[in-house]
Amino acid sequence: MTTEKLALIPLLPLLAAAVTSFMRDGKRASIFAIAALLVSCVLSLIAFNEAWGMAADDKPKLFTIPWLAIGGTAINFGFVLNPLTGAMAAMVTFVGSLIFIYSAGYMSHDKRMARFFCYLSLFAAGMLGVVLANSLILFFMCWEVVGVASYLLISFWNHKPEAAAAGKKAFIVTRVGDMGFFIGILLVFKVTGTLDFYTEAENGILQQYDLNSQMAFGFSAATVISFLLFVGAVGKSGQIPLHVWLPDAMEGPTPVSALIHAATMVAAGVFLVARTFPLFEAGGMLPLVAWVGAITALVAAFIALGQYDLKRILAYSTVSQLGLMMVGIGAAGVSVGMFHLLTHAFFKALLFLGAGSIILGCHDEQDIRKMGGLAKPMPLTTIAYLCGTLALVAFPFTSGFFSKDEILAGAWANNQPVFWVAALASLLTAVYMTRQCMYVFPGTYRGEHAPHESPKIMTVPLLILSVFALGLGALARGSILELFPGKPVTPHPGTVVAVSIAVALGGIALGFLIYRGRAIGQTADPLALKPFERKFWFDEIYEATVGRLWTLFTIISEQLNALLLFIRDLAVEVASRIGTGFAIGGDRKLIDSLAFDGMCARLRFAGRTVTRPQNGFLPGYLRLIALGAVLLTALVLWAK
Amino acid sequence: MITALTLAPLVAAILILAMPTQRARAVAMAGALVSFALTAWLLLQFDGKLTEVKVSWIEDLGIDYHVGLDGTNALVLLLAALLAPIAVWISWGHSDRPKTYFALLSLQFTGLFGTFTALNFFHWFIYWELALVPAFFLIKLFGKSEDRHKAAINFVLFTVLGSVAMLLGFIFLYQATDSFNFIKLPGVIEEKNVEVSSLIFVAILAGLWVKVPLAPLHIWQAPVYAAAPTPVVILLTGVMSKMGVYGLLRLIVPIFPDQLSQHADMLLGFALLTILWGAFLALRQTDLKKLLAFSSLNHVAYCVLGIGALGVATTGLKIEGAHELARQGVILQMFAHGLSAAGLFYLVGLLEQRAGHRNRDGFGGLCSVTPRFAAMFYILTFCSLGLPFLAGFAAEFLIFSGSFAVAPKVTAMATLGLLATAVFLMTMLQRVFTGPVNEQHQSMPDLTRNEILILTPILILVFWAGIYPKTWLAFSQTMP
Amino acid sequence: MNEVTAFWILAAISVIGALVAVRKRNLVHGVFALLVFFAGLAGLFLLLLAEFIAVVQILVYAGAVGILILFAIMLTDRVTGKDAFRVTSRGSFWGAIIALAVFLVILLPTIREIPLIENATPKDMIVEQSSVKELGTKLIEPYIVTIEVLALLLTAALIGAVTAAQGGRASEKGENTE
Amino acid sequence: MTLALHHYLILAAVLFCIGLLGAFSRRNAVVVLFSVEIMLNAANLNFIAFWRFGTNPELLHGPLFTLFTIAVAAAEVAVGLALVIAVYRHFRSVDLESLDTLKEE
Repeated sequence: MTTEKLALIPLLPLLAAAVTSFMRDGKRASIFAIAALLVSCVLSLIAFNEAWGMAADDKPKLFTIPWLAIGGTAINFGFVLNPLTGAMAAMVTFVGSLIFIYSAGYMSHDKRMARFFCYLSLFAAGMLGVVLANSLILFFMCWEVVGVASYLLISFWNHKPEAAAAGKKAFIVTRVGDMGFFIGILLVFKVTGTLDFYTEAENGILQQYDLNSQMAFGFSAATVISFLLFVGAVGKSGQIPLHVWLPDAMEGPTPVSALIHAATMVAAGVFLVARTFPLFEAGGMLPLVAWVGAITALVAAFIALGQYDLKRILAYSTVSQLGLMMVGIGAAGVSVGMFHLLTHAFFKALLFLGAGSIILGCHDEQDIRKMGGLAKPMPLTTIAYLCGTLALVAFPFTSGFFSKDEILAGAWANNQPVFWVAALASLLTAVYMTRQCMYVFPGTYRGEHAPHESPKIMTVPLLILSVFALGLGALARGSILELFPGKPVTPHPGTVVAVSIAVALGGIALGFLIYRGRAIGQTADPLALKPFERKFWFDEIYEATVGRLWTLFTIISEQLNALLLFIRDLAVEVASRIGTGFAIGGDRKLIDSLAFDGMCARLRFAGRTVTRPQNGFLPGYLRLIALGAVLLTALVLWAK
Repeated sequence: MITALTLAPLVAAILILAMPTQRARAVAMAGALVSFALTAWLLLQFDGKLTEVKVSWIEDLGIDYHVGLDGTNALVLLLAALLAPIAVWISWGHSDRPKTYFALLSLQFTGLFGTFTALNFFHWFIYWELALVPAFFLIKLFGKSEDRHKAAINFVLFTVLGSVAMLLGFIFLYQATDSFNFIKLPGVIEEKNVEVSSLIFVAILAGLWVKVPLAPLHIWQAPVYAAAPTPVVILLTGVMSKMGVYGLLRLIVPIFPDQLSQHADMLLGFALLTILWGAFLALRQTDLKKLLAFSSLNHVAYCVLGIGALGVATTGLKIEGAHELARQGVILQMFAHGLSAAGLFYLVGLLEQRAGHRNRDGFGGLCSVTPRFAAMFYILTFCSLGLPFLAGFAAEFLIFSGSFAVAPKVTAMATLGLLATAVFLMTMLQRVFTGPVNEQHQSMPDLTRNEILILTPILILVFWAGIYPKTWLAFSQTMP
Repeated sequence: MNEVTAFWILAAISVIGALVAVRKRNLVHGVFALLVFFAGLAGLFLLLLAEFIAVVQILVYAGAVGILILFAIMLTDRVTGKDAFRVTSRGSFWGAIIALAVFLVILLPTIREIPLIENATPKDMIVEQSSVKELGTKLIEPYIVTIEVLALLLTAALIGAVTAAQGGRASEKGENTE
Repeated sequence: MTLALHHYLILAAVLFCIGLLGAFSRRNAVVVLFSVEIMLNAANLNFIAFWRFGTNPELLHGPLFTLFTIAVAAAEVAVGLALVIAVYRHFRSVDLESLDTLKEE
């Protein structure tokens, strides 16, 4: 496969987005969008296959498109194919295709379905652009497109004020991170003079090794750059403290949550760290990455314990898992983090789609307290959901188990405190997932309308994903760990394996023990403690600090503006006072009444006098002529 | 050719006064189209070199009639020539004193074209003021709101005060150099080793400062934008606010390089102040036109940021030609902002026309009532907040990359402006287009075919300049 | 009878003639007084040894102009002017004052110059030099163009006069026929 | 007593002012016309007197100018009277006080 064809992978969905934006018929639009994504999926798989053949340190395949050339500086677009991008593209298109198909069923009753697929395709194009970009600027541009598409999709049901607010919040919070990213790009550009990741001449960003010798803001350039890029990653991947948008983003249609807020976009932040790993390594930012990830994992897991909204639990779970990926990259290297990213994409997409199926089956009910006993009416969904749950809680020999195991092993080897935090987060994961399942599946139905199973177009993707959720880890483990940069720890210490299995099983057991035999939904939930339920008051804290500060700024600027207006009015007032002074003292008194008005009156009088002779009376004219002559002569005589 | 395109609207204005009333708009349109066609023709042949026409005029004073087209003005001229017919088109149904209206509009086109093409201060200044006078009358006579008189007076007072300062500055400069020629002045100053006083620089800067406008002389802007009729706002924000930036590029940068580098910090500081101030002002503003006016303030200030960066030395940088990046970014930003702001003001004008008000919080849910309108509005808003693949991003990226290379701290703080822009524009979208549908506007009509046609060229250019800005940057390159 | 006596007599005739011509209510009487004034003036010219001018004065003024004016009076107004309530125009008092002022203004320099011009004596060789022949030669030699122009002017004036006098009639006819 | 120039000049001034008085104070256009003639004649008298008492009598300037004046005066009288007649036809009057259409009402 030539690298030029690589460009087709993101361009096909883009084309679909462009075409579907003019379509009205939802069904046709969906078919078009799905077809486009399937083709690019096939292309991605071919590319992936090719990339699989490369060794980890092979030169990547490049395809560069000059975008701008100004003053001797070239700013290029470009695509790159190496194992990392290949695998990521394959995952995005594959999961994406399944979710597209699922959405065709999920959204079939929405009259704006065509628009939905337009946005989805736009998102896919942007995401694939992010994945394949060989230039930081293209990466960022696509990253922003992804952000817009996410915004549009979250607020897709924009008649709901919550959805609109959530979309705005997502956009703005990620934009905070993006600003860091943007400054990072500017700094990279300043320091290296290029924006390409790799170039044929081997002077791309990731191929320069003297970044540490450069200084910026008093630190080494690599440190500052990687920190700024990490800010972008934190925003996009919902790491603390910028995670607040992700749970709210669940206001969007469920396929959106699955595609964007579980499998792909939120992983883009992790992917960014993975792509620019050499910078992080050079800048010594990996411990920070690991710690941020670990804290995120723990805090989000705690919050997930206290939630009742089916999708919100999954959302916090996603935040938590993203934190674990960061731990993986920060503590154990790219391969480990990416491995978890890939497996997580499958099982979290599965969970979300399952949740979507449940929500649809329960007539748009999202509160787990009003569910229950769904195992019987929705068998396929239940099976798929349980598969996803097992993978998420890292039940031994599911895909989640393998990837999480690697993370824990890496953390154990490099950063033991992080290891214990991550382990605790894993335990909590098992607990909240068990809690959720206990609420949803056994027992009796607590809702009003009888639940029903979803149509095949939705369940088939679920089952396909289930297979991957269970099996992918075992299948891909060896090759992924080998191909991606960064060597995992082998063999795993016994402690790690023991802890890993213990937290998974122990968590499940704990959850089972707590919730078994309880009148679920009627009595208070023992784990939904106030801080968890209220999400550790993050939103409130932001409102009280950043929000206040922001309002303060606006008020200050408004007041300053008012002050300026006041100064202007004052100046005008003073000027007019001075003017009035002059007008009264000088103008009216001196000039008007004495000179101007007086003169005018006199002139008018004289005019009247003078016009009196102009009466058509000819002798009068003659007399005046004579008078004039007399005066002239008198003048002449006098002058002599 | 350049003269013809400048004077075509003037001829149209005279013809309008001579012809029957019902022909007025057609004549105005013809004038604008002729200018546009000539501009397009000129630009097609444009090769980056200075194309000039120079005729001796008042020889004793060294004043020539000197017009020209080069990398600095090609794109703004195109912008003006593009928005002129659009402005006429938008006012096609104008029925209040059409003769006066269209004549003034045409007169203003001449002022704008003249300002962008003149290369001799003498007649440049005439055009500069000519652009102002019709705007004043258009606002005063045809504005909608109550405070249009006050706004118009404010507008004129501020800009005239600035112009007077600039005029004085140029007269002093002339005394030192005996030249009014923009192209030759830098050479003359160097050759004669003229000690240009900072006062001259500040005086000329002041005139441009008001026009841009930069804080704290921006207070005339929002009331004027709010009061002026839509086509006039489009010209004001699309083209007239670019006159100041263009002036900076044409006068300050080449003629006063030393002073610029001396005062670059000051300029950067004020640009930053304006960016943040404008953004934060827009946050609490509920009058949509004023909101967009503050957003304009913020966007045009990015241009000034880039210009300030031109004053900082670039020694020892890895980016080759950081100045060039900033300079071309500034020009592209003028183009991009001209397009997006014109489009947005047009849409807000339509909204006001349909709803009878323009209070941000008085709408809601328009997405489902008027989907096409919403789509257009969203795209232009996205362009305005600098989303990639739309014109705004390409320009802002160039400016930021150029200015970050030389002034990283200020630029980094300026990105806060980008963030604030996102916040207020998103809030605007949220309040106007999403949420439950406001009962009053349940049956608001969507865009008509004609309105879509007006917006189409703007949208195409917004995308074109965002995806493939090379085409447009070719016009802003300077060849020796 | 010496010159001085003749001068005073002629001066008195002229002044009285002029005054009567100007002040007389009856226009015909006025015209006759005017003729007297012209004659007196001719006498003065004679006294100044300008015989030819005196003759022309009699011929043109007393003869032609006087008759012309008589005709004009006949053609226009009542000869006696009795219908007019008053013959003087409005503000004739001011007219008289201004006339007096003009008189003083003219008189003033004359009186001032009197010591200078008192001794200017007329030269006697003037008699032969003011002969008609001499006059004719002087008239033709340097002023031939002026003569021609004057002739043209006279012709034009004649035609103009005829046209003006007739044009009125034509328009009157036009009015009548309508 | 001998006759000097100033006698003639004063006489001419008196005559001129009589003419002026007539022109200023009479209502009848014809009278105004012959007042003008009186003034012209007064001027002629001056010409002749200056010639007679002047320095270069051989140049005959005085009589020549007088001749011209007489000729022009004759033409003027002719035209003037024609105008008087025309005015009379139009206004049915030669009263100058009623001929005030020049006045702007």
